[in-house]
Amino acid sequence: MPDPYRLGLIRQIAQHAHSEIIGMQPEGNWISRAPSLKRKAILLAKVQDEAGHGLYLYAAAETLGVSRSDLVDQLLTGRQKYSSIFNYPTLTWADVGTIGWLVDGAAIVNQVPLCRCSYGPYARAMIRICKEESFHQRQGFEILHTLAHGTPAQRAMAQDAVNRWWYPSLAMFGPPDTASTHSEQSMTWKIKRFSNDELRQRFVDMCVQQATVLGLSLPDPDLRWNAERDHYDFTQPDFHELMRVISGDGPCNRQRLEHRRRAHEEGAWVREAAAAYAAKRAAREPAGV
Amino acid sequence: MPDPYRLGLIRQIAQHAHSEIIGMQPEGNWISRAPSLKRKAILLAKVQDEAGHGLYLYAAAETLGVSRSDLVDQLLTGRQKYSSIFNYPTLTWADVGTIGWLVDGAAIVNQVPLCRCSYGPYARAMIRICKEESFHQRQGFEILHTLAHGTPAQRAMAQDAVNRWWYPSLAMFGPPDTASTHSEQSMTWKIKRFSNDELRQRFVDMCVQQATVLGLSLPDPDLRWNAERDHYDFTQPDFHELMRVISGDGPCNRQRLEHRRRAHEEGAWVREAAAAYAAKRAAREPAGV
Amino acid sequence: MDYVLGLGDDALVAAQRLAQWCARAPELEEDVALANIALDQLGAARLLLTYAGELEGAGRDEDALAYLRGDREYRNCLLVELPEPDFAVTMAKLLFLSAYQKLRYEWLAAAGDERLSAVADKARKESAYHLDHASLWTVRLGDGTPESHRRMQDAVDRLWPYTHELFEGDHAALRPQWLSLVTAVLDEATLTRPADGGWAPGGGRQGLHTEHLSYLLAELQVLHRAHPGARW
Amino acid sequence: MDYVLGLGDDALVAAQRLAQWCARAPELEEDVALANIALDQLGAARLLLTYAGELEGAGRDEDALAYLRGDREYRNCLLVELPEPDFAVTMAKLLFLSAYQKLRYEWLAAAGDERLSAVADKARKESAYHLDHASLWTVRLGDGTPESHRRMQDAVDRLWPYTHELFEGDHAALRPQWLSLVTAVLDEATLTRPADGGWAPGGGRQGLHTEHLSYLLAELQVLHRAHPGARW
Repeated sequence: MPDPYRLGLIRQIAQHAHSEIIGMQPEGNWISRAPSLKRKAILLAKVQDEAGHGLYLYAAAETLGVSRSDLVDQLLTGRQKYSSIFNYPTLTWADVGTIGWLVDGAAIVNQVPLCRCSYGPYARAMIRICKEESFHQRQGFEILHTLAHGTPAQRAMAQDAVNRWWYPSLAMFGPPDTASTHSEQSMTWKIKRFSNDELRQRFVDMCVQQATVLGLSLPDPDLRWNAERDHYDFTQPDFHELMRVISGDGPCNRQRLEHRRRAHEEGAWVREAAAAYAAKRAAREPAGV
Repeated sequence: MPDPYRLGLIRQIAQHAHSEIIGMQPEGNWISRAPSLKRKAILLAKVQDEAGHGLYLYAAAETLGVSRSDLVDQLLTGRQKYSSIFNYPTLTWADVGTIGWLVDGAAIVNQVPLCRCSYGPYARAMIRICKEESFHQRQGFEILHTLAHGTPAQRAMAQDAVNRWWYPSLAMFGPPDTASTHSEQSMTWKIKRFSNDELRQRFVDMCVQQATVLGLSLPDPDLRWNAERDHYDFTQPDFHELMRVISGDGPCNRQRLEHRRRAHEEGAWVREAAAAYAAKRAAREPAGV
Repeated sequence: MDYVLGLGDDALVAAQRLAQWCARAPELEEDVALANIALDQLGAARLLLTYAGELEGAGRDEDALAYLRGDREYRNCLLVELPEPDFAVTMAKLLFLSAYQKLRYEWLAAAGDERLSAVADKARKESAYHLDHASLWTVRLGDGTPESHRRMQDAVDRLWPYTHELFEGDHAALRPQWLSLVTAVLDEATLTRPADGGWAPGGGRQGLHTEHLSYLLAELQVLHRAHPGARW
Repeated sequence: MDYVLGLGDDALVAAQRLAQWCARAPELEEDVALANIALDQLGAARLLLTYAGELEGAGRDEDALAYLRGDREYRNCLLVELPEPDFAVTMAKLLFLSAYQKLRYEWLAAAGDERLSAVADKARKESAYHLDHASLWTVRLGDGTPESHRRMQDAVDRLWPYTHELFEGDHAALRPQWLSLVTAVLDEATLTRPADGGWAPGGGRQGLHTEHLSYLLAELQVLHRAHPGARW
């Protein structure tokens, strides 16, 4: 395996794993306040799935010769990134539904092609993850649907959340093709199979129809069907904002990393105890038994 | 001043000071949740007054040749006590009103005679404190009166709180005269002027009339006017419970002391910084200026 | 009804506290494990509260019971509502609680009420797993480093008084079995079992809680209560 | 109205955070002082919210505005809602806030609106006292021990980005004065003033807050909301 290919893969898989881990925070923010016990259980299970995805993906990266603790270290020191979408705050319960619908929706559009990517362990992890994510996306849609058909306050909450998350979701497909640095190489290696703009268009086309079912509008006055292109025309997200968020200046970058660092530091004594206990056990048992 | 008299006074003043400090917690528990901004302001001012009372009383004790830090140390290590009443939890907003009415009411009955006690600095502190406490008592009464005349849920909340605080308030006057260890000596020294049972009776007589105004009942089926004694007959509190709480096994003893210890420990770096800064200042300034 | 409510509230409050570890556990595997246990507790809570509502017959469903009662109406034991300042406290709570729940559910699974015994039959298997998990960590922490030993012993000492409430009244007969489950784990963990006979706080089953519960419920209920009558 | 609401919400949220120190300050004198400052902030908040309600003309009084708006309707700056993990953060927040409030209130006291200028005239004197108090502690901590210096610098660095929001739009002209007030204190405290030009979070005035505010409001509002329409 050529080194640049291996390193490109590690970078991509690690970034994906980190995104799952950091992504636990914005949704986790609503577990304690979920408005019904059923929704609480569904949300808790979803956030648990994200931790599980993180685990598979770190394991997939390890098959390429890096250790999980190195990758975690790269996350905590800011040397590796995670998806910028998680640097926005979840302000209301409707954000949980919207993340499910739009953010998981965008993730699926991004990730489905990866299920056929050239590196087996990553492709297999992605198959499992995509299955679960489409389940999460349906749940998010259902939350929003309930809100959109609920009281006026619930409906307003849903529309507000969609307004806030729409452009950040579009930005999840990355910079426009004309400006993407890694894309071309990744496509040659087949760890990426479609361009950012192709995937973004696919996502927009999908969302417009679903928004109609929800009875919610998308906050883009220029969104309209273009029969010639056989696609919806739409306003591009603010890529300067995207760059600002990627470079560390989104609303929650500091909060998310600090939260993760604190959890890591506060857990150090527990991990040390587990290691010390394991070492004692190993020393007590006769070798080879 | 004879040493036993001095030590008795220090014990009594310190215990009173500690009670003010620990007493900030049960009421402080409701500042963040007070149901109107006006009530929030009144409650915050009340708890602030308690801190102020603590300060005067520590200062009065210092005139007898002990240091505040020694007294605080005796509180934190459990060698000196505080009023056991603060080892009960404040479960609802009505508890705030009830503490004002019954607990502050009992404190006033206990303390008014001390305004004429034989040691000047203590008597003067008590005059000021009693004035503020009777203000607090009126505010507590007013909270309860509003609740008792409010919605059914508010009324139930008020009655529930009175039911829970009545006997602990009666216990504030200490063990019955037949069993009190310090009382006789203290009365001889005139740092105490009436017996526990005399004060308890005075309190009961006062409360029965006020409860009628509130429209709330006192949880004692045997409470009735005794024309012969010219007093109300009433059921004594459970003095075994009182002894258990005094000895450390009330519902909140551990919580209250731990809270105080934690505040003290977490503030250590701040106090050290203030001392270090003062020392630097002193060193920088020419002597005698 | 109070009996079923007590069990259901134990599970609900325990789930709420356990879920607070989500995205802040000491390691990723533990995020998964604690979420799993919280989900089990939440699942049991939902079945029990639903059944309690049916027994009451006043039309209250699981959400009406979870979201629209104040702390004075909750019937959980004090143990589950205590704050969890560190992982050792969480594990000591889970050890004590799951050993108790296992015994209670085993007993109920064999008892007369058909509806309860179906819930209990599922829940006792989950409790056994929770007990295994808590035991594993109690041993690791107790017999790990000096710091972890100190923290674990401190957690056990702090929480021990609250275990008496679990065996109030009818359930006193279960305590010897509970002691033998728990003592075996503490022994293996090189921890000292606290002496009995001291402080034994209670009141939770009568709705007399610590000052902590109303804060926990404020957070749990805030959104539901802000939208009276809404569906979610 | 949003303008008055912003000032009022700043004061209310600041009061709520400051009151959390009650019974846990580093020394007894500081319990008294912080309660005093919280009371001043609360007093100003009440006057401002009452006036905002009158300007709106929809019959909302101070309590309707304080207790029945969600975080998306609050107009406070982000600075005041940030958690206060230690006393240094509290003092840095108070330093930045009180210097800003002093300038805002001075300006308003001299401006056209008679009603606002009466409130501002009282509040500016209080702000001057708050600023003195925060300055004193900033200097003590900055020039105290190595630990207190580290904590104070860390607090200043952390909070600095949030100070840009205070001078959005119309108020940009006040920043130079604010910088000179604050810089003098930081200098005396041997602290380094962070560079401008970096991250400048905002949105509070438009109701786009941090994730912290909804928790703070949940606690502030829980009792009031649990009893709709009740009088207290």
